[in-house]
Amino acid sequence: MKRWLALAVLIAVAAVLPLLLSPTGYWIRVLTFTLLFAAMAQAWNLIGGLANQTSLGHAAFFGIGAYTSTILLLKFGISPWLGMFAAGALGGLAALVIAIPTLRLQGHYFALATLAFGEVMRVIANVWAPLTGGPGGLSVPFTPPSFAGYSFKQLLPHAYIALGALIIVTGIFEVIRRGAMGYRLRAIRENQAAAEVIGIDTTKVKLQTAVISGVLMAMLGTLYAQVAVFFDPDTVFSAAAISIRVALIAILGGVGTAAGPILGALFIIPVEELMNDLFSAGAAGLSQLIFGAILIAVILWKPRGFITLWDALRARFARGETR
Amino acid sequence: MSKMLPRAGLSRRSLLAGTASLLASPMIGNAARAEAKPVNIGVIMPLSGANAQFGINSRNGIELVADEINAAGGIKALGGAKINLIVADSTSTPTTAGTVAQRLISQNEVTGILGAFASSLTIAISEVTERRDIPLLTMSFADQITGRGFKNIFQVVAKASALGKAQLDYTLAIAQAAGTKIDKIAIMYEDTAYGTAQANGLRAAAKAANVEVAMDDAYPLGITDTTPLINKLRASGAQAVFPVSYLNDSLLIIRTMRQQRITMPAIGGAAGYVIPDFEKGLGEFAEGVLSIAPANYDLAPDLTERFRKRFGYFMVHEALEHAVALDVLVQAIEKAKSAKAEDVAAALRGAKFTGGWTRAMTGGAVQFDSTGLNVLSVPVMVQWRNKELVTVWPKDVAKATAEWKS
Amino acid sequence: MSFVQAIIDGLLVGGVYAVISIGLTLVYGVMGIVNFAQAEFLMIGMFVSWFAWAYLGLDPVLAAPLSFAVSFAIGWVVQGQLISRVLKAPSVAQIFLTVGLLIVLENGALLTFGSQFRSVVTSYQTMSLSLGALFVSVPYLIAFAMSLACGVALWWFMRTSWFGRAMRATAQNPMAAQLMGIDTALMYKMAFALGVGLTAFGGAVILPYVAVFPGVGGQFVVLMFTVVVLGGLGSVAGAVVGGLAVGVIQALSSLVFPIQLQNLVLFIVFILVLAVRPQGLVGARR
Amino acid sequence: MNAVTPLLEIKGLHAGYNEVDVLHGIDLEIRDGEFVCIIGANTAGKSTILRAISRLVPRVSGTLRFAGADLTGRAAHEVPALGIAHVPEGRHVFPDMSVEDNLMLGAFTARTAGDLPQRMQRIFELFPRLRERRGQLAGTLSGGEQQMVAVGRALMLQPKLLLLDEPSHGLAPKVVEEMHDAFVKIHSGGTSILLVEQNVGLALDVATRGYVLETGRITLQGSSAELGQNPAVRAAYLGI
Amino acid sequence: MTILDVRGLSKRFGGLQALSDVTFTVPRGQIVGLIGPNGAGKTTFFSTLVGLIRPDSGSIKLGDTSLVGMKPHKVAALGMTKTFQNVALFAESSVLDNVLTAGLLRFDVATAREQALICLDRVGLKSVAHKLAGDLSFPERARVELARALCTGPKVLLLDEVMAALNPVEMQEIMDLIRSLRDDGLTLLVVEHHMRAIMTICDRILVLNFGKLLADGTAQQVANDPVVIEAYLGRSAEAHT
Repeated sequence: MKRWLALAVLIAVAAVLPLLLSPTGYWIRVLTFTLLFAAMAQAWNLIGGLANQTSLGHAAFFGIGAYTSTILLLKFGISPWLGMFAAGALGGLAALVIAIPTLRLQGHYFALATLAFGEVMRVIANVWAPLTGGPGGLSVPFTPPSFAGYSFKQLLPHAYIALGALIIVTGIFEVIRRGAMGYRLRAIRENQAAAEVIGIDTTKVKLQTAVISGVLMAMLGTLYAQVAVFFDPDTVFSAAAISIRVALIAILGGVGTAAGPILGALFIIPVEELMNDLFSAGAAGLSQLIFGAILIAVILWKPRGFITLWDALRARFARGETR
Repeated sequence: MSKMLPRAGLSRRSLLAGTASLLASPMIGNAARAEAKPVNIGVIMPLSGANAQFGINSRNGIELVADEINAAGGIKALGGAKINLIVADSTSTPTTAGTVAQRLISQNEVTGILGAFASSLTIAISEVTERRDIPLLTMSFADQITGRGFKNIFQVVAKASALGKAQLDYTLAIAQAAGTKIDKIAIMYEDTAYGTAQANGLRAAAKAANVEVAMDDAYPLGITDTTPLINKLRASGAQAVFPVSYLNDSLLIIRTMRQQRITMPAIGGAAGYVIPDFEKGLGEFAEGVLSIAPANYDLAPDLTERFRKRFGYFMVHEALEHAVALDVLVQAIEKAKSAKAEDVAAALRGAKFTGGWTRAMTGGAVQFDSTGLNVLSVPVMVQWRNKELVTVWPKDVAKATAEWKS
Repeated sequence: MSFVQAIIDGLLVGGVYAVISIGLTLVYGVMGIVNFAQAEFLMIGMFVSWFAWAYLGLDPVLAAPLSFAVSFAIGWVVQGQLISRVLKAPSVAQIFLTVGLLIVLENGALLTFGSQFRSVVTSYQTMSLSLGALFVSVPYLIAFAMSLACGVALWWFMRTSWFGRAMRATAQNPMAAQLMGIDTALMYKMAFALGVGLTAFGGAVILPYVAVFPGVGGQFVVLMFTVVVLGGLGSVAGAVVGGLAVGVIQALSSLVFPIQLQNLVLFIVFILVLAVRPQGLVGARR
Repeated sequence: MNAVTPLLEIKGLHAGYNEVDVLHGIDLEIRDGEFVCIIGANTAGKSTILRAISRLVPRVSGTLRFAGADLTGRAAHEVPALGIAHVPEGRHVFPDMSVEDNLMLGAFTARTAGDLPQRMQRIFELFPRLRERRGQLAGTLSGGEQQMVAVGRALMLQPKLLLLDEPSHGLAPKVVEEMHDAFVKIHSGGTSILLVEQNVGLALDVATRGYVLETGRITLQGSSAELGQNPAVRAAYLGI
Repeated sequence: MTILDVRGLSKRFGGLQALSDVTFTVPRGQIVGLIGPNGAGKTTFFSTLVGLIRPDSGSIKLGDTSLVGMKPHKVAALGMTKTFQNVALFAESSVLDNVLTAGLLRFDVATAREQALICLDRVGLKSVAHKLAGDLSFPERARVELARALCTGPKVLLLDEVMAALNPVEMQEIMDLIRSLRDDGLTLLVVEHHMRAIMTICDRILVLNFGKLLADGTAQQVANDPVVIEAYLGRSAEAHT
């Protein structure tokens, strides 16, 4: 319950914060990306946390989402609001296609097969130039600002859309986690054979989760495209910048919990920015080096994520109460 | 390393300043200061990741010019204001490049931005600078950069398609001068924005010149074995090959060609073929290799030798072009007599700049058309001669006659 | 003819893929950790070899043992100070520790060595043997032979020495290995150091034809994972089979498809193999 | 009998894995040449005693001495060199190695001894089935054969003390009997044995002395005959 | 009335014939014991029945439905499930959640929770419903496993060594429970090493050896079968019977 209270406070802060930041400025951009990455990590958390399948290929769905809505906008003038649903449909389809051969893989094999799938999508986007613009990338056209057209002059609406997305994805995550599906996923995670003999269709449950995760990730790809405005295959299908980073955020925060991805994003994205700001002018590589060192330190310190910090605090607090 | 600390210090201070202004509203911005308030100029380059080398070269070129101007008394129209470079790492992710641009604009109130070598990074930055009316000067040569109707972007070199076209046309001319007629060529290029755009130019030029393209293959970036490419090249029967690639692939391609005893001329597409490491890697086998280049240091040795003196290697073209970009930006500030971004952008549009570093460009000056493209810039053909790059074409700027061995 | 040429080329490259990937599979096999930073040791090996060439005049092939030794020492420290602390942590924490290590090593190299590409000039860099219409590149052949020698040496070591036997025992059952009097912590250090050392060795032998720069690992990392997973994680024989298979698939695919699609073909084969044989071609238990 | 210094001396042993103690002050000793068993219910902590001796338990306190040497300060891999061989519950053979390699590894700390082939011959005499299967991968053997490998592997050390943890678990009654016959032979060859066994009837059959362990405490001890006659033991463990 | 009908069931793993032409039928409401030396194929047999392992040949019928090729969750939905020899609980979930999850086969979450509590009550573990399954003692865990299987609402229940590691008192409790389940109409197949327990509760005993069905009969018949004694029971059987 207290965790929910904290979440509510967090959301309230996030709701007010954008208003305090300069609407055309830097920090609101950082905030928007933080919220977006939190939502992406939350979408990943469905398959990575609840089903315990560490996907390292979520950029595939993300990129499909970014490309789908942008291509629809460029070629047919379809508003990204609608394009987002087309993106979700294609993302879900892609998740289904990749899930069929990979879902029976265990652990590292699954992780590496999905990593390869992300790369496959990147190569396809690179090669299929007539549709995707190839390696040159796509620019989202600068249309007159309108809500229906999903075009804004300032970043403020984007920040709120990202916040809304985070709340929705987190809500979906919680509903699944607490419902029958959540029970089934936990059962599969802890003992697949036992789950099967007590009547859980493990393939179906994992497939459903993978598809939901893929749909959400693709829809978030649309939102990202609208904020970033320009992207190329290397950006949205990037293993390092999307797939691995999204997993990292969820894991650093605390995998399988609703608050984990949010904590992770609130840490990773601003720290990356801060490192770049403070050190990148100094010596090439220094900021990244420090970021990597911080990453190592955090993992050595809290291998199960920041959420354990919260749990420890709460435990101490609870003990204090009973005394 | 000795330079690292003060610069990092500056940046940290600027962060604090930015945060302070964030909290205390923009009131502080125009507070009366000494006349010589420094002019902030953003430099966004890939300082880490795959393109780091080129980002660092570019930064070196920019720093050279900035230090020279500051040493010569700063910007005169602004009472000798010093140039204050705000250098930031774009990494190799366009979104990060955009965020960095946003930061420099919001927190450092930059007058203009220079960057960011790779076209994808430059495009991402331009999406930010365009919306905030900040001039962005670049040497990235993707066609899209000035092809989108943006008002605040300025491309100091010819476009990639023009580069590709020149790569072919100059070659035909050089061969013809040597008495060879070329009617069958091979194109191989890395499948990046740079590679594909330049290959498009090559292809179009070949079609226009009625030259058969016997091989036309893209290959994945970061390829570690070019044998399949060279096998295919050997089978193609081409008279000359046009590889468009970065250094590692360039070395692989040339070495594998030599292993298979293929002697046809290779005419590189800039990038990997026009940096000192190309010669260092190949030694004697680099001798005589031709390449197209957007500019070359031997056109203004008096200027570019300062770079060699300070950094120990010849002034590579990205350093040179970024140096020119800074010089042009400063000239525009002088002209506008203002460090306000809008004023400077207005002074850049459609204007012609001469003197200073612009002499190092073909055409001896820089003039932007309405799209922001430098219309005076013409690519040059360079050839490796005794560890140096020598301009061999077009004839009016050539420092030596091209050697052609077919 | 081009088919035979492609097979030859594929095998030559594949042999090198095998040796750089054996290290990855060894680390996984002994301690169950997928080391995302493995390819960075390839980079370290290449740098060591480059400096040996530039300042000592050593041919990269002769400098390979030096690359091995330096990486071995770094690996020893990394295992003892970092990896050993997460051996019991969730596997995702292990993965991301090595991701952190990757970032640190790559950017550490950027800070220390700078960003430029460095390449060696060897007397044989443009030499080749010709067999009729077939060409066999000398640098590739040397790299292949060195890799082969290294692989055989490792195999011999693992099969016949007490140390190798102890290491295999640790891989199969660390608790029982301790009961035999085997210092498993030492074996872990040894395996990690040996694993990254081998990869560095592979880096040195390819230096005559691949230039080194801080990001060079990135060009090999996905390839190494493909090799290892295709062969079967943890299986040394699998890495050899996987390496050769990847080399040959790449070479053959370029006969049929555009070279641009080389990796696409490779990854699709990879995913299909996993779909049919989830344990890889030479499946290890686990 | 020289009873002054026992071969193994345990006093006030506490041990546990997480925050909870499994053992709450165990006193136990084995004199040279004895065959001692520990019996008790499954969760009483019997295995933990053996694992504490072999230093596999993360947290121990109390006295733990073997042939005059203090065990508590040592790492697990240093224990075999002192002459203690441990056959763990569940056998834990090295599945991807041949029977021969498994046996050789048993003598890892004695690898410089020149008589390893002779030692192996002795194992083959004890378990002739292993001679037939010497080249086979241990993981492909039946449960009983794997148990033979596990015991044979431990004997390769020529230990002073052999720790046997539930050697009958999961084996068919007939194989269990063969196994226990082998233990009697090993013991008569001069090796001291500490046996942990759930099959109380068989344990008291082969051992000369026994301890009864209940929830981490020794509640009874005595000769096997005494324990076998004890009404509490008979009711609780023999089902009589 | 026959509820389970198995004919000619065979399964080979590489060089090992795990099951070889196993044929038998079970009428509704019987407790059938399954014994045999380790490696005889008992666990493989159970796994094959519930669909975890696909047989090479043979037929399995539950009532009138053929099960071969069916996934375990379908088999469970049709009314046959098993427990695991080494206890395969969801260790990081509560005891209640373990059992509740099984109830989801037939009910929504709320109803499944009620059902789970009933099942836990039946095995006498209602008091530990909110403990983590992984924190229980081994005998308790075996009972949770039993409750979980019960909560799927089975017609046929396969118990794989649920009495391992129990003391005689605990064993008696489980035996009573098994009998009461049989009295409720359940059919049970029981793999067990404890001869005494098997002989006491089973209406009938099957003996497996190297994948073959060696004997099929009452406790008395099996115990006196010389083939069985030779292959499996050995001296101790003589001593105990």
